[in-house]
Amino acid sequence: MNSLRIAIGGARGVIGESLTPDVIVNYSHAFGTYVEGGRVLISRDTRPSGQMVHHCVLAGLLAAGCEVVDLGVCPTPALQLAVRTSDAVGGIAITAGHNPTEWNALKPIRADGIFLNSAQAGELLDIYHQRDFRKATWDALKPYSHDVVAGLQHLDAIAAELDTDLIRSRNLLVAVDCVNGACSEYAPGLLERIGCRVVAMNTETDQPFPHQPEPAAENLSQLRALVQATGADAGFAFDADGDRLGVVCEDGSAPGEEMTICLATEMILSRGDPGPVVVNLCTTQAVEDIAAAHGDREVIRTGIGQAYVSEQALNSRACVAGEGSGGCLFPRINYANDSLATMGHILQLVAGRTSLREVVASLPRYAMTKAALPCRTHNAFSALERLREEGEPAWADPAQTELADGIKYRNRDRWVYVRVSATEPLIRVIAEAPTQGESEWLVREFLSAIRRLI
Amino acid sequence: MNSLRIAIGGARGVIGESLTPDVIVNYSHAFGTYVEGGRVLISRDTRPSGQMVHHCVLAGLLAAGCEVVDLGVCPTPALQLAVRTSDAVGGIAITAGHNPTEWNALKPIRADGIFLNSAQAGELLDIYHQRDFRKATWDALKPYSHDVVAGLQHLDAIAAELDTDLIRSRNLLVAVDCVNGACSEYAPGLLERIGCRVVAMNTETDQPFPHQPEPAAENLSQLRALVQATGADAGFAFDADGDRLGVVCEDGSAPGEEMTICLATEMILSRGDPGPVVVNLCTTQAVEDIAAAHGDREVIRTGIGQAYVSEQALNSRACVAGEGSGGCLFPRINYANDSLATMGHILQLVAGRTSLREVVASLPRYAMTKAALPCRTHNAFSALERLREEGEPAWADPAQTELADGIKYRNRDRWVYVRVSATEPLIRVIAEAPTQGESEWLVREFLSAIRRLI
Amino acid sequence: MPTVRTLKTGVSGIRGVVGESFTPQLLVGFAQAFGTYLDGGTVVVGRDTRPSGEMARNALIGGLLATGCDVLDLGIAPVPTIQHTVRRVGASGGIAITASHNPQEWNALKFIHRDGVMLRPYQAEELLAVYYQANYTLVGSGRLGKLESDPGAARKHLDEILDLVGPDKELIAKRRFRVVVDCCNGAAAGLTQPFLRSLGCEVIAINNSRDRGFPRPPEPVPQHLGQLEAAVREHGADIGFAQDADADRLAIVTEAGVALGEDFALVFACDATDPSEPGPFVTTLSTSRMIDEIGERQGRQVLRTPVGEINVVEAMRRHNAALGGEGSGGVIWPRLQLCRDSFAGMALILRGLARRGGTVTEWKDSFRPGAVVRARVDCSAAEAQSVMMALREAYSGEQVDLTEGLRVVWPDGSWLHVRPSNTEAIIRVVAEADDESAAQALRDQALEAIAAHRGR
Amino acid sequence: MPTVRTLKTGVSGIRGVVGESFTPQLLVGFAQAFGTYLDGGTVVVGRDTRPSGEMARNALIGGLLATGCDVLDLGIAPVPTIQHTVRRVGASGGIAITASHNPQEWNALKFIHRDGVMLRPYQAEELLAVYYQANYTLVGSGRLGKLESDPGAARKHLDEILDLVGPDKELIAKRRFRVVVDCCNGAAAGLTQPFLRSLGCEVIAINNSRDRGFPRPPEPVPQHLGQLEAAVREHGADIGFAQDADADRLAIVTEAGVALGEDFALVFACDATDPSEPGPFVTTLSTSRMIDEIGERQGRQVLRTPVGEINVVEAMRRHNAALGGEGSGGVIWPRLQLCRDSFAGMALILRGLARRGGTVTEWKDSFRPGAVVRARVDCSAAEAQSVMMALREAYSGEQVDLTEGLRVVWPDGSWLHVRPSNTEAIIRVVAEADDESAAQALRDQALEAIAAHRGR
Repeated sequence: MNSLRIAIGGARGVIGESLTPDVIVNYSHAFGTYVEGGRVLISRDTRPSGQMVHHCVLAGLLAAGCEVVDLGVCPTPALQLAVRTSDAVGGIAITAGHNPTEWNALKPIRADGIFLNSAQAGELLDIYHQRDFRKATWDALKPYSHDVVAGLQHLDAIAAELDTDLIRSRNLLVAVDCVNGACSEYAPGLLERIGCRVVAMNTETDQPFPHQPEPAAENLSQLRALVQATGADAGFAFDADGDRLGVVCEDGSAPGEEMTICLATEMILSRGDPGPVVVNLCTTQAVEDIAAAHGDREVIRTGIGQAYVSEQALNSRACVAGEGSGGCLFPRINYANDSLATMGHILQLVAGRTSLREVVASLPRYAMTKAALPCRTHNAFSALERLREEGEPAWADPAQTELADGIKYRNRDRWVYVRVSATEPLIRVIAEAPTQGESEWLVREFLSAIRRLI
Repeated sequence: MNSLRIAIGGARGVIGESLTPDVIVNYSHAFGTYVEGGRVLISRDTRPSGQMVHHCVLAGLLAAGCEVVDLGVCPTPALQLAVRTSDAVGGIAITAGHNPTEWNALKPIRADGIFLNSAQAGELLDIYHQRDFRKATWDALKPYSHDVVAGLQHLDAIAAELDTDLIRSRNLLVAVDCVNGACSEYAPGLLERIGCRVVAMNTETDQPFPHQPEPAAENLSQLRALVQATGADAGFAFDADGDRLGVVCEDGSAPGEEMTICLATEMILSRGDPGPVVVNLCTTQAVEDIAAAHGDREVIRTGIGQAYVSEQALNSRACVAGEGSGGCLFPRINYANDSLATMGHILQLVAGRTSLREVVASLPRYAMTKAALPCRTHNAFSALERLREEGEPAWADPAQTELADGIKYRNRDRWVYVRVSATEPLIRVIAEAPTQGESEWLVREFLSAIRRLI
Repeated sequence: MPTVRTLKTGVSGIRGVVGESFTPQLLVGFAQAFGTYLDGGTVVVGRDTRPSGEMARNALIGGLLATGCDVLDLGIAPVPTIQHTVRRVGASGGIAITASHNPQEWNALKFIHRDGVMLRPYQAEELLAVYYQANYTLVGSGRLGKLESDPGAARKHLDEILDLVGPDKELIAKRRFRVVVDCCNGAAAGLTQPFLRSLGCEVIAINNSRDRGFPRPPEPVPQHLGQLEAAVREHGADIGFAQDADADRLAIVTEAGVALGEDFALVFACDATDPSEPGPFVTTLSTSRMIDEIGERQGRQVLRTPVGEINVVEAMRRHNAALGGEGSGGVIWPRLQLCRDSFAGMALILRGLARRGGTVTEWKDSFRPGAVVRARVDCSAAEAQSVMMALREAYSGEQVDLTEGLRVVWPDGSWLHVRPSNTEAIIRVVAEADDESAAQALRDQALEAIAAHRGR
Repeated sequence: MPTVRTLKTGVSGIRGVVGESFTPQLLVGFAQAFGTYLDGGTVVVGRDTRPSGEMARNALIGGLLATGCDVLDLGIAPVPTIQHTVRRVGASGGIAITASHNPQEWNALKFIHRDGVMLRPYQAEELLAVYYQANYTLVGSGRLGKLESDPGAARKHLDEILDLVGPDKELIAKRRFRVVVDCCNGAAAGLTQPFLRSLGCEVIAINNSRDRGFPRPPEPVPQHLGQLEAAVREHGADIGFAQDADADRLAIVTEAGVALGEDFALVFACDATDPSEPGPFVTTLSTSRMIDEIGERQGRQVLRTPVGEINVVEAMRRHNAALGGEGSGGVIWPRLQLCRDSFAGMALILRGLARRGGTVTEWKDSFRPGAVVRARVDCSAAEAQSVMMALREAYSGEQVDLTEGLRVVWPDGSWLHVRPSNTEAIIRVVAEADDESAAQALRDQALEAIAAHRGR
């Protein structure tokens, strides 16, 4: 049972081991209870357990008296958009995102298309643990139907926000690696719609993931080879459910996940959209540099978790938002991390400049180092509290210290961030500095401080 | 979780592993729901987990609106007698009987003091699995109290049925091994009350079991040594909760568990009590020989499980009943396997004869062989069905074949019995014949037949 | 208030009230238990038209796939189709989601063995043991079962019936029967009309929708068939057929628009049995003596078993029966399959009617006159034991059969059967005699004996 | 209907309705989570006099023992006694089973850290994470926790208060105060009377039983204290004290039989603070300005925190406060312990009364005249945000404090505090001014501003 993670972000586990039919039925029955019946949209990514999970979710939702609309295999941001723009009371995305194929998860979505925040998730979990479920009588059961156009409507919404004439004028050749995931049909579809030529790999949704479905640099070798082989102007890698995006330049180089939000920010600020930029606490500080270069635009930092970024973007009327892991959201389209929208915006940016590599080269870059220390969850928070009590290190500017979610110390061109993983028994330490040596030193220092305190 | 056994006989598991506080609370809450509130008596044996389990049971019963009376550490037959003779609607015995110390279990008892039969246990298990529990509101919660005399009342009831003058006249010296279990106080107490001298070992209820708490021959070495060292007239070994009894003769010999029911039967039939003898399907056929010797008295065979024996004893107004494992019940006292009552009756038998060894020698004895074959429960029943379809072996008398619970073939002086274990993934094969070689041959034959059919 | 008491788990399947005890937790649990029990292979799943069927279907599919079983989903399908499909595709087993003749708020699961027969009691015990233990086999994501559907399953089932009727199809078609069928908006909706047309009948179908809910209580007993009676008269039909929600049971309305007693579906089917099909008839202790009349006429033995489809089926298998079934409208034609099948029943009865000529009323009147009456008495299982003991004493002077409860047969051929129900806390009383009042007298005498014993 | 919505789990503990959401499953889950979180050691458990306490106590003991924690069971005990015992015995933590001032049908758990203080929010988050994950540490049967009881725990707690009062006991005893105490049949029943006798008082105790149920709503606000007012008049007492169900809160009735406003327990306790005890006063933004008056007189700083015991406690610790507490009757005397303690409050107030002489009414009249009024407005958390934004604009011309919600102070010393509740979907409004009508005017102005914003 140790692989089961029942927490704020949903219920996640390994199929055949911890994410059992019982857990899935109970969790979705709890969600149906939480939304008090009403219409719920569901979708799934392409992993082989999707169908099994899907049927268990249906059973739980229907039993609670929900009307269920099934979007089938479709990107999570398309589901979130459909929930947001319909009268649905919520949604469940069946996807373990970038996790390996043996995992799956249920991610609960509220009526405005955003993931549940921690207070809402707490209510849902209370219902789940109390097992006090809404049970519709036979004559109150609702039907179940399919929606096969939500994915296309999502593409429409993206295309409507882009300058397709500009993009089309460049006749760009774009390589995509869809990892046989939920974007396999939609990524080529969007590219054609906005006037790009496409070379696509790994678009068989009934085949296994050809590599880990996380668009991190180390998983991009196939795409990099494809870009080089085809002479593509850009390459994009998707994760299994379409929230994160990885980027490859025309020379086959992969600038890393943190570059995705930098490119998105550069695009939106260049266009002059009003409102602040919202990123989480561990996203690269290059975002602040880009915002400064565009006339001291405001950057708001939030806690870790898509729900926090989305909610902050909504409340502060942000122009763009995202995370260093490759997920970006564009409030004019959606309040979800959206790899398809991100690809579209990056292509528009490239279309207005010389080339992707040149845009990347024009943006500031820092060295980031990440580490994780195993620590039982129930000790981890206390360790952080003791770390807080020790106060700022000498190099940090106390005025920039952030203690709301984890601990972040910062000064000018460097920062370190320590937090408890929400899903695994780990304390994570992340640092960024001008050089690799400096960021590694920061991580080492904090790892040893924490080891003392555990 | 594999050590959890939720089945007809109750909920049994290893502490720290499968018999968790959640399981215990749910099971007892289900029982409180099953009896629809009302007064419930509980007791426990001496294993170290008893207290933890006890509190969880209390929580579940109280939440269901039951009034709970706690008998504390006390023999299970004393609990059963108290339930039977009071207005309680049921009871829960917290004991894993003869299982090792790391196990514990909840054994549900119905209003007449007998364990639930399979239909009743099925209803209880449905409630447990559905988790649809009775929840008393704050003003409907009932109090919780203690009953410290139930164990003594049980001794009174036993003593009242015995010819204590006869026993006292022999001034017997009796050795007992209470395995630090629930009879530690009561076995010496009963012996004093009926006029025996006592030498007792392992009577510290706060100490661990000094050996496996099953009164089988292989666990009696301490007692045998004590009998020989003290020159006792008889030795008796108890299990943890006082339902089974092992016997040691004055020469230190242990005639085995099957002898206990033979001695009890000999005693009751000698006294001339009316009614049949009830034993289960795998108890020694010596019982039939003894019944025949007392004027062709009737012997009724039941399925395996104390509930079946008890219920049949009740319905057929038996004079004595029991199982080959050392548990005997005396309907004039109680419908529970009762080691203390058994000891009393055996001592009365000895008092009226020369010595225990001589009585044992006068009774018929057969050679029994037991074996178990690992087999997943859900395949085991089907294997038995195929075995049934193969029909009787040549040596068996078709008129004596029993197919109701398992398969039993018999003829004259030998039988073989095959059944699926109710609690473990095993098929059990038991045979009895005049010689060890013959009974072993029977077991071997059937083991190989089953292996073919699995 | 705990609602679990509306849950009935037992050897004949599980049954509960939707919104109370028929929960997705229960269903997904039993699906995993069944998948664990079968240890892989394909499981055929179908349901009747109850609204809760969709929820149950999803729970079962999810649970079965998780254990590594493949699922062949028939959607809405008659129970005999599901049973037929299990054998046809060589499945490991099947699950029918139907509470049969129970009201809408109930639903139930019936588990089918790989031989197409409902689980025998010992198999059901195995399944319950796995469920209670709740330690299921769950496979990794690479070995999960696959889901397929089979929209043609009912067609293949009905085609096999047509094949078995064979050349007699012509005989039936020649009569150009006009038939009204009441599908109760159940699983047979949309299937019975084309099936009977294939037999050359002119068919008027009422209550022939899958999504309108039951128009009448689904049990096809005479008092529920007023609409069908009227339609038969209105259309001047030769016969009316009524099916229940899952299409295993069948009832008959005469050309005069009169619903016949429950026993007649089986009686007619027996009477229509081809002499070329050897073997005895098998039915229950509670079924009409007309079966004996037919047996005598055809020179066949009649075997009687305790009530319950599985008991009839097992005896039919053991004795290679020609035909069998229950008086409640369940016709079992072993050349097709060993289960109650209203479609097989219709085919046999139409064949019989074609062969003998005349009307249904004339056919009915060809039997010795008689009447069957029934009653039920609330009584706990424990008390029922002592009631039955007392009754055995009360009737000890008569010719009694103690196979199940007590059956008494008098020299004039009238009989009485008293038995405790296996599933409810009631005692059932059935009596048959030459006329209604004589049958009522036998029944009332038994009821008085019961009341007298309980009054003490 | 799902009843789980009566369950409140959050950083201030868990609370639910008995028979609905306050289930043994919930309790045994949190007990295991707390035991897992603490990772061994002793846990002190006590409860108030609610009937559901016994069920909860057993669930907690069972769950804690299973995780290997030893349990020190205090049975029925005041919350401050439980907190005191945690520190005294060096326990890893404690759990108080009490819904404090909530009605009988509610009950709740309050989790206590090893330092005797309720879990801070980040600690409560840790505990919730363990509970939600439900992957508890369970030990084998040889390592299960041990259960002990400590019937003398309250005595040791109260003795320490008497020790701290020290020589002033003589001073108090000289006055031979006649005191009526209303224990609300709560956890203080049977304890307050001997405690006050040790201080030389003549004590009349009412509602002094542990098993009769609450005779009045347990919140000690003036409208609930009619019985105590009458008893004070009847017995000609010098003062009346009212406690709540778990004895953390205190209210006062004057010798004239008049219940004073909720703030007076803290006001008197501050006024009675010994000059030898250094440090500021700490209280909430919603507490009376009389604290500032005393601070000025004694030359002490007054620090104000957001509402909530834990906020006050944390500020007291950080600033080494002399005394602190909440206007709702919670007096925290840090020389004893950092928690609300009605016994400490009584001791301090009696010492103050003894030192200054005169009557309680005279003491009360020694403060600048004023009145506090309160109101609550139903409002969802989301809407509350925009309401607060609008109010900030509405009062932008005044001297405002935005620490929690909005606090406005006018030059004449009158003030207004508006804040969204942390636990309920309401906005709370408190105002204080020189007289009742002036305070009501401030309050009503705020209510109108809220209504005007929402009306748009």
